[in-house]
Amino acid sequence: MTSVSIKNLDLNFGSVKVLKQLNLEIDHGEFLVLLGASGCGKSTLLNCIAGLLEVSDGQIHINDKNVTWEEPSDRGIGMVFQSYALYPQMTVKGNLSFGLKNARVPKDEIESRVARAAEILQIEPLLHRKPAALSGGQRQRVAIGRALVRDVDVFLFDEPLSNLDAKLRADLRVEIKRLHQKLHNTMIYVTHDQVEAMTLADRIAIMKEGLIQQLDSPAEIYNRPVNKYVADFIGSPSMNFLDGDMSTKGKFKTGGTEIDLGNYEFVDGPIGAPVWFGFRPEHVIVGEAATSQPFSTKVVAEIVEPMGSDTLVWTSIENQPFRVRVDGQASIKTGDEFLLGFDPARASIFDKENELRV
Amino acid sequence: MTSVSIKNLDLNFGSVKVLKQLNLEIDHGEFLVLLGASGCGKSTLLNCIAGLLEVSDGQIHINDKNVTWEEPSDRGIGMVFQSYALYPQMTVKGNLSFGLKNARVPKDEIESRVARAAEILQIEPLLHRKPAALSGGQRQRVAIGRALVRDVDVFLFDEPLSNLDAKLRADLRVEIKRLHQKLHNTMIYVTHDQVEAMTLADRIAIMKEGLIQQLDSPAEIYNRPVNKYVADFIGSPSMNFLDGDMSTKGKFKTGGTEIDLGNYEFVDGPIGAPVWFGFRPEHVIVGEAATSQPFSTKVVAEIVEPMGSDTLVWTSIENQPFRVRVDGQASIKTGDEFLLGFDPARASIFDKENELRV
Amino acid sequence: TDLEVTHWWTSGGEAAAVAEFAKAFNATGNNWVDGAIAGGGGVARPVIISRILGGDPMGATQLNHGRQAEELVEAGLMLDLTDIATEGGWRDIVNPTGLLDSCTVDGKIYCVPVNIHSWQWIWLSHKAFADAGVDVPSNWDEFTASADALVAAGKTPLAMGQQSWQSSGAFGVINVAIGGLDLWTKINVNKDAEAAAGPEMAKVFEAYGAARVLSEGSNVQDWNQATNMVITGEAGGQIMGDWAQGEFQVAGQTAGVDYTCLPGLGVNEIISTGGDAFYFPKNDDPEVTAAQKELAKLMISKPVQVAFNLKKGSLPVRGDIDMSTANDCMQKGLEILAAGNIMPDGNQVLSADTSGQIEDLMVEFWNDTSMTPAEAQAAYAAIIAEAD
Amino acid sequence: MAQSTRPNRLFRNLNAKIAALPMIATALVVFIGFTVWTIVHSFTKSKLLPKLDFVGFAQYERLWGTRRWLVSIENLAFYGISSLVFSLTIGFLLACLLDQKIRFENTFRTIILYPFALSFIVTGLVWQWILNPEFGVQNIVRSLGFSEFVFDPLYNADVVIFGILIAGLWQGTGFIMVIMLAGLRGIDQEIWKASRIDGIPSWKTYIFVVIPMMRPVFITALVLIAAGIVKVYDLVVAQTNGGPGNASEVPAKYVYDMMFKNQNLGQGFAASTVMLLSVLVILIPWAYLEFGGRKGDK
Amino acid sequence: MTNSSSNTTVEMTGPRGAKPKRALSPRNIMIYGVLLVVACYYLLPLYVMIATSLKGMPEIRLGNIFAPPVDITFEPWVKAWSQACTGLNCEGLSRGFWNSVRILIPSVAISILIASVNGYALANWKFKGAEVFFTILIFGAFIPYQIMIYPMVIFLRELGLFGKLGGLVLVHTVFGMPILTLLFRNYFTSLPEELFKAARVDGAGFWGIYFRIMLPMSIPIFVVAMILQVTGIWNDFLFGVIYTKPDAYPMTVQLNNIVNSVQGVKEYNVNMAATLLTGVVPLVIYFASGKLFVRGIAAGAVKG
Ligand SMILES: Nc1ncnc2c1ncn2[C@@H]1O[C@H](COP(=O)(O)OP(=O)(O)OP(=O)(O)O)[C@@H](O)[C@H]1O
Ligand SMILES: Nc1ncnc2c1ncn2[C@@H]1O[C@H](COP(=O)(O)OP(=O)(O)OP(=O)(O)O)[C@@H](O)[C@H]1O
Ligand SMILES: [Mg+2]
Ligand SMILES: [Mg+2]
Repeated sequence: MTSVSIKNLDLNFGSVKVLKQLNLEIDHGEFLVLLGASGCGKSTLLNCIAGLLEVSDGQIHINDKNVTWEEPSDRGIGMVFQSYALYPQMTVKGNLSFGLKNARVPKDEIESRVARAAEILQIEPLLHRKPAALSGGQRQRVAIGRALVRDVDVFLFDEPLSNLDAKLRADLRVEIKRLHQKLHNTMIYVTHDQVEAMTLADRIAIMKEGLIQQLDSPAEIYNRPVNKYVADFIGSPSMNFLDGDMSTKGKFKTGGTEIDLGNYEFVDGPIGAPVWFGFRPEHVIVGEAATSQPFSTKVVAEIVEPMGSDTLVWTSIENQPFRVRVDGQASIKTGDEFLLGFDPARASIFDKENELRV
Repeated sequence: MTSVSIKNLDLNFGSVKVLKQLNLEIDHGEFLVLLGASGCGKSTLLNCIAGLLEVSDGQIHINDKNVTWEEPSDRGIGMVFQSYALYPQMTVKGNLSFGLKNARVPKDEIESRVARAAEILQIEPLLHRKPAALSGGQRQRVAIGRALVRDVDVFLFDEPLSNLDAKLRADLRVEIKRLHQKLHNTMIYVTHDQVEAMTLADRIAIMKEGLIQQLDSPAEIYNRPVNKYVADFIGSPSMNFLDGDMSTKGKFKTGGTEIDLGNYEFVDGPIGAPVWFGFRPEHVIVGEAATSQPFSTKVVAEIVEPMGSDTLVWTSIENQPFRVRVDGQASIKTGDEFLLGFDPARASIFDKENELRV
Repeated sequence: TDLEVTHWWTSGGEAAAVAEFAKAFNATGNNWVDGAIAGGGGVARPVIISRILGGDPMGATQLNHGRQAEELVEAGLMLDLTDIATEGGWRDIVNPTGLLDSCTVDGKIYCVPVNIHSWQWIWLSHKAFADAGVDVPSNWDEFTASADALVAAGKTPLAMGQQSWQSSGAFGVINVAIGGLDLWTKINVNKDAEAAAGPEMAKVFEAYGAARVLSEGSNVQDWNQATNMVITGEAGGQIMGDWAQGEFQVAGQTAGVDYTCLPGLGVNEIISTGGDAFYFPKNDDPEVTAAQKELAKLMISKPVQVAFNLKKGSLPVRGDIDMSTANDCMQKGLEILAAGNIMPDGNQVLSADTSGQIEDLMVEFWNDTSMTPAEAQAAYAAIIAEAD
Repeated sequence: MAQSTRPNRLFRNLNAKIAALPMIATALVVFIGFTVWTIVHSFTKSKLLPKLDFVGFAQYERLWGTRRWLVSIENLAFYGISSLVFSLTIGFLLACLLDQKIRFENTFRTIILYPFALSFIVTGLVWQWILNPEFGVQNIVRSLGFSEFVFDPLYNADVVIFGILIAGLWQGTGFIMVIMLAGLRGIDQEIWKASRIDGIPSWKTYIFVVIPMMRPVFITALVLIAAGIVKVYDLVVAQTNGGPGNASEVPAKYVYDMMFKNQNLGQGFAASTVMLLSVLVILIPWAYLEFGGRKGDK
Repeated sequence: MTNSSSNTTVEMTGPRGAKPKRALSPRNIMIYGVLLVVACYYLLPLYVMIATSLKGMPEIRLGNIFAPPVDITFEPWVKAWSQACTGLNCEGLSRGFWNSVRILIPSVAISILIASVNGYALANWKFKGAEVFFTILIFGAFIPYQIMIYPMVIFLRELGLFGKLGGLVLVHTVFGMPILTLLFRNYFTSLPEELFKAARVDGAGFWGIYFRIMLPMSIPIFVVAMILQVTGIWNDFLFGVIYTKPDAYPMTVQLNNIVNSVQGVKEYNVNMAATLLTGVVPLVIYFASGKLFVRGIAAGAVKG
């Protein structure tokens, strides 16, 4: 039994096709994050699920009920917006209870639900303030509360944290995670912040131009991206790509360098074609320890970017830029020559033609 | 000989004091980053240096010349803005040469300077386009070029990258670094992105409410923050703080836990007062290796946030939240009990009263 | 020389009359630049005055003679015409002499009276009365008596435009006709508020109130539209000054055949000697001044007086000319004038301010049927008490 | 330390100051100077020409003892309040209608806005014509068989002000509607989404959420209407010229007539000073709300 | 396998795609119904003007004003344009039209130029006291003109501009200044301040920035200001009648003269033709610029 199921969804704005035959199944209690570049259709998809946009074709089922033509308020969903969208002239309590009053929920019931939500979100002291008198984080909590009081099964979040500063974002992220652990309802969460996606999601759907590129657990997406787009999109600093080919079976060759792909897990076995060899900067090992890796080479540090906890070293392999993340305490300086090594098993290799993982 | 020197600078907007008796000396060829929370006065300081704001009191010297009352164009500075601030109706070339034309530089001279800047920034093919037809990164480069052609000694950057997406930001950051290495002129760079600050700066000035909190090299600021504000501000995830006291000389005590501060480098020797014990999540060591650390203890993972390259584990010591950054491949799961350890020498301890480093 | 002349004579008959001035002036080799301002004196006067004050005066301008220009003269903004007046012997030819007095300030003459207009007329439509099957009345009482028949025939007994000066003018006419000249003089010249509040005046207000009832259904704005109602037989009659004559003439109607005019409402045959006068604002240009004087002389000259007044329907300002071509009504007027049954015009005795206040009161009374004659009288007396 | 001297304050931004001279002159000479001049002369008994022989508050006493002035004030109050209420409601309702993602929005908006391009003179004339009982609406309805039908607002002292109101609204609501529409478009779309998810019918959203959010827009509209109302003159002149009787007189016309027709400048100045006071009564609270309330916000 | 489930076939029963909509839903009927009624109300006067102006007087006297013209005649138009009389002048509106044009062009140009420079100085070169003057100016926008008519007469006399074109231009510039300055100030304030700063760093001065940077970026607001001024000045009656003389009367004054110069009966058809002729310039401007104006108003008038 699925919580939300989207079948062959099409959405056009006039002649612009924003979503194209999109299918998606979300389980009960799952935390799904929609991740993708700006304009790829994340908000559009969310609005379709909420019923705020009329789909062009396809169906949407929530709790196994076809809700394609239902009103948003009848779909059993709650939604939290990027701009909070609180009703500015009402107190926090008014904001929380407005929808319930409108649905003619009895008064005591409203009171108790608001009280419960306020408790969960720890906004009891704020109930009689107006939104203007709240901080960003508090507003965000009220916005969540508004979804909470409606006792819905599915929560939709559209970049709920992107208006907040970094520190608050990190705190609220953890709160949302806690909330999910407490409530166990389905959450669909749109963001373009990778850290949010990685830390919150049970599964991540990476979207590009209205299509889902990969739908998988964060670890899988990080470790085994299905195509170059996903590989490049996920991870910061982003993955290094070396341009070369695999004409020699089981070996990657770029310029004069050859990397043995002995223990690389091919999807369908090795192919003999030009490929991208992708490797994450943080999986590279430097210094003496590098020698023990299946592959190692000597390089020159071109730029060293100390970032406190880590240091990013820009170097190059066969004249192709290659970044390496090393410990913040490492003592590599610009111009230094040093040894780097890695295990090709942790690489991601993509066919140069269709950019799919091989 | 200093490049820019600011003496007892005051700046008020009406009754609001934004900068308060600020002093700052910047050496020739130095790359200084101003870092601080939003609204702390970074842009204001930059505008004062540029002459775009009239100072309320104090002096500004550039190249040992008192320029406090000079026009912006006579100060020998170039400025790059967050929104690029390109003249939309002029071509790239027009943008680059506008300032020179105003200064009545001869035509050939303009041509050659524009050509040189365009070459350095690799925007030759764009010279006849208008800004609207450029991508964000290209616009940023033109904005830098506008400062470049003016052949000035001091470059001022006001959050030049914050309108760009993460990937482009990383690329341009490196380019700015390269540019500085090539030109060797003084750069004052405002940002509130820590990574930018850490990677670019020779020295960082951390500002708070119009005052400079600490002015030091990135490593120093990261490792030896002078007060709790700086410690908390720098580093992501931010530093853990344990609330306790040092009534027993040389020992930090919180709840039932005691940490021996044997090799901690005190500023003025240990004090016997309530303190904050600060420790960076990324300096904590977990698993077997923890036992070899001067301090170790057993904790339970409360929340695990996998972020791909790393994983952040939320736990607590004596009921105070404590975050630990571990490797992305680490297998700690929510609820797991695990061993953590660290070297108190890498801690930062702050007096609870004045929040200064002890 | 170009001479711009402002005036507010824009209706058919008026424009034809002005054309006579222009023709005569152009014939002297000068050029009459017409500056007509539509909408009546109320609209035109502010424009005229602000131009004189603004230092960009016209060459000559119409103003009702009387007190309207007093202050302008006192401020030295008007050309002194005494020399040509003496030369032309105006004092001897102008009849009645009161007209020239109105142009005189401190013994100097500042304006040329061009015509005499009298308010004291009622114009009756033969067609309307024929339609109603009653005889054309010969005085105010008969007129009111025949009102019912007119109403029954779907006519409006008394046509009245909505502009305040019309109702106020009608009041003056009824005042003299019902209350007599003595009462009028007491109130308007001597500003006797007691008389204004007295029982004799109450009768006048009663009559005025009765006239109000007769005008129900008259929904026009301008006086000449009201006149037109009489011309077409839609209305029985109209109380209006002799300038209405021009409209009948333009419409090709003949006095005594198509319409009848009764001076003094047929009760008290007297006419007021108000009228129009031309003033000549001071000017630096001697050529212009010469032209101004030329025009002044021209305006009072015999042929121009005849031509102008015949078109305008007004009486000439000099008694020494032959007006035998004038029609019935005008002849009546000339006779009364010759007999000396004259009175000054309201504009000559009341300040613009007081006239304005009376106009406001009268037009309000006329349109607000809830205001009783007694109330109106009380307000009237209050204005007279304050008058200067 | 080389201390360069601080330049004279007056000459800093000299160009800007020179460029602002027309504004400074206008503000000082016209808006302050003229107003003060007028107020001073309102205490004199100036007739045709301004003279400085003071009579204290005599002009004001007469003013408030004059029926025509009282009627003018009454008319202005009635016209003002009605046109405020109707402009705001009609403007808002029309804006809401146009906000419903309808087809031909541009056409409808243009139709509603175009009268704003016409002068009050034109507006007054055309409505005078339409409301003319002999040819206009009354005639039409009568010719349909209702021979007793009466609709002659311009000739009935009791309702003439409605006749003017109809014309005034016709001319001005379009503009208010455009402002309202801009205000509606300025409302965060997510508010609408939130209320749809809460299941709130749109009329309720308009009343409880949108209108309170549009407060600044309403205030702007209110001030614009109010400023226009105080100045209303041309419309009355063209449509009724104050008639029938004095039934549709307005203060601006009183001022004008007093100054030029009655040649009693002092009286006119006193009346205009009262008008100015009434404007201030409207403006100062607005200025306070608009600027005083949230200082430094902009 | 780009799309993780593109090749799954899904069974689909029940509602799918967009919810079917009836074009004639009660809601639509109501909305469009109301709008049509409203549109009729707003269009009616225009229709009446046009219809009446095309009728002959007999037809007007007999028919009703809403009836379409049977015998279309352009006589009234011709008359209104070139024959209608005021006093001895029988040139119709044509003279007023050219006067209006002559008044319009310098007034619009000068008032906009001055107001835009003011707005620019206020927005970008804040100096001490500027706000005070600006506040006075804005208050001035609400002062009834009547208060200022008389002193203005004296003022113009002292300047020697009374009755001259220059005087009228001055009057329009002065009285248009508050609202235009506000408009420009708001617009210039909304432009990124950094552009201005960049230009200063580049060494451009007050006028340099105005002409080289601001002006080219402000075409939209100039258009809006122009529309406002053209219609405002074109429609002006009060200043036109007081501060000019008959041979320089603008069209509105001429219109008033024609309409009020009743000769016998009111010639409604001529009046309507004259009215339309007078309204045609602003109307054309509105219809042509429609959206732009609305957008400009939104930018200038509605903030927050
Ligand atoms: N109302 C609309 N009319 C036309 N096109 C639209 C509309 N709304 C969105 N689009 C287009 O649809 C595409 C997807 O928009 P959407 O808002 O879903 O992107 P997103 O992934 O949420 O981006 P972001 O991360 O910036 O919020 C975009 O290209 C956008 O331009
Ligand atoms: N023109 C102004 N008038 C009044 N206060 C101002 C003005 N400009 C800035 N401030 C105030 O001065 C303080 C410092 O502003 P500043 O722009 O320098 O901050 P900042 O450090 O650059 O912030 P950010 O990171 O958001 O750019 C803020 O509190 C701001 O509100
Ligand atoms: Mg989005
Ligand atoms: Mg800033």
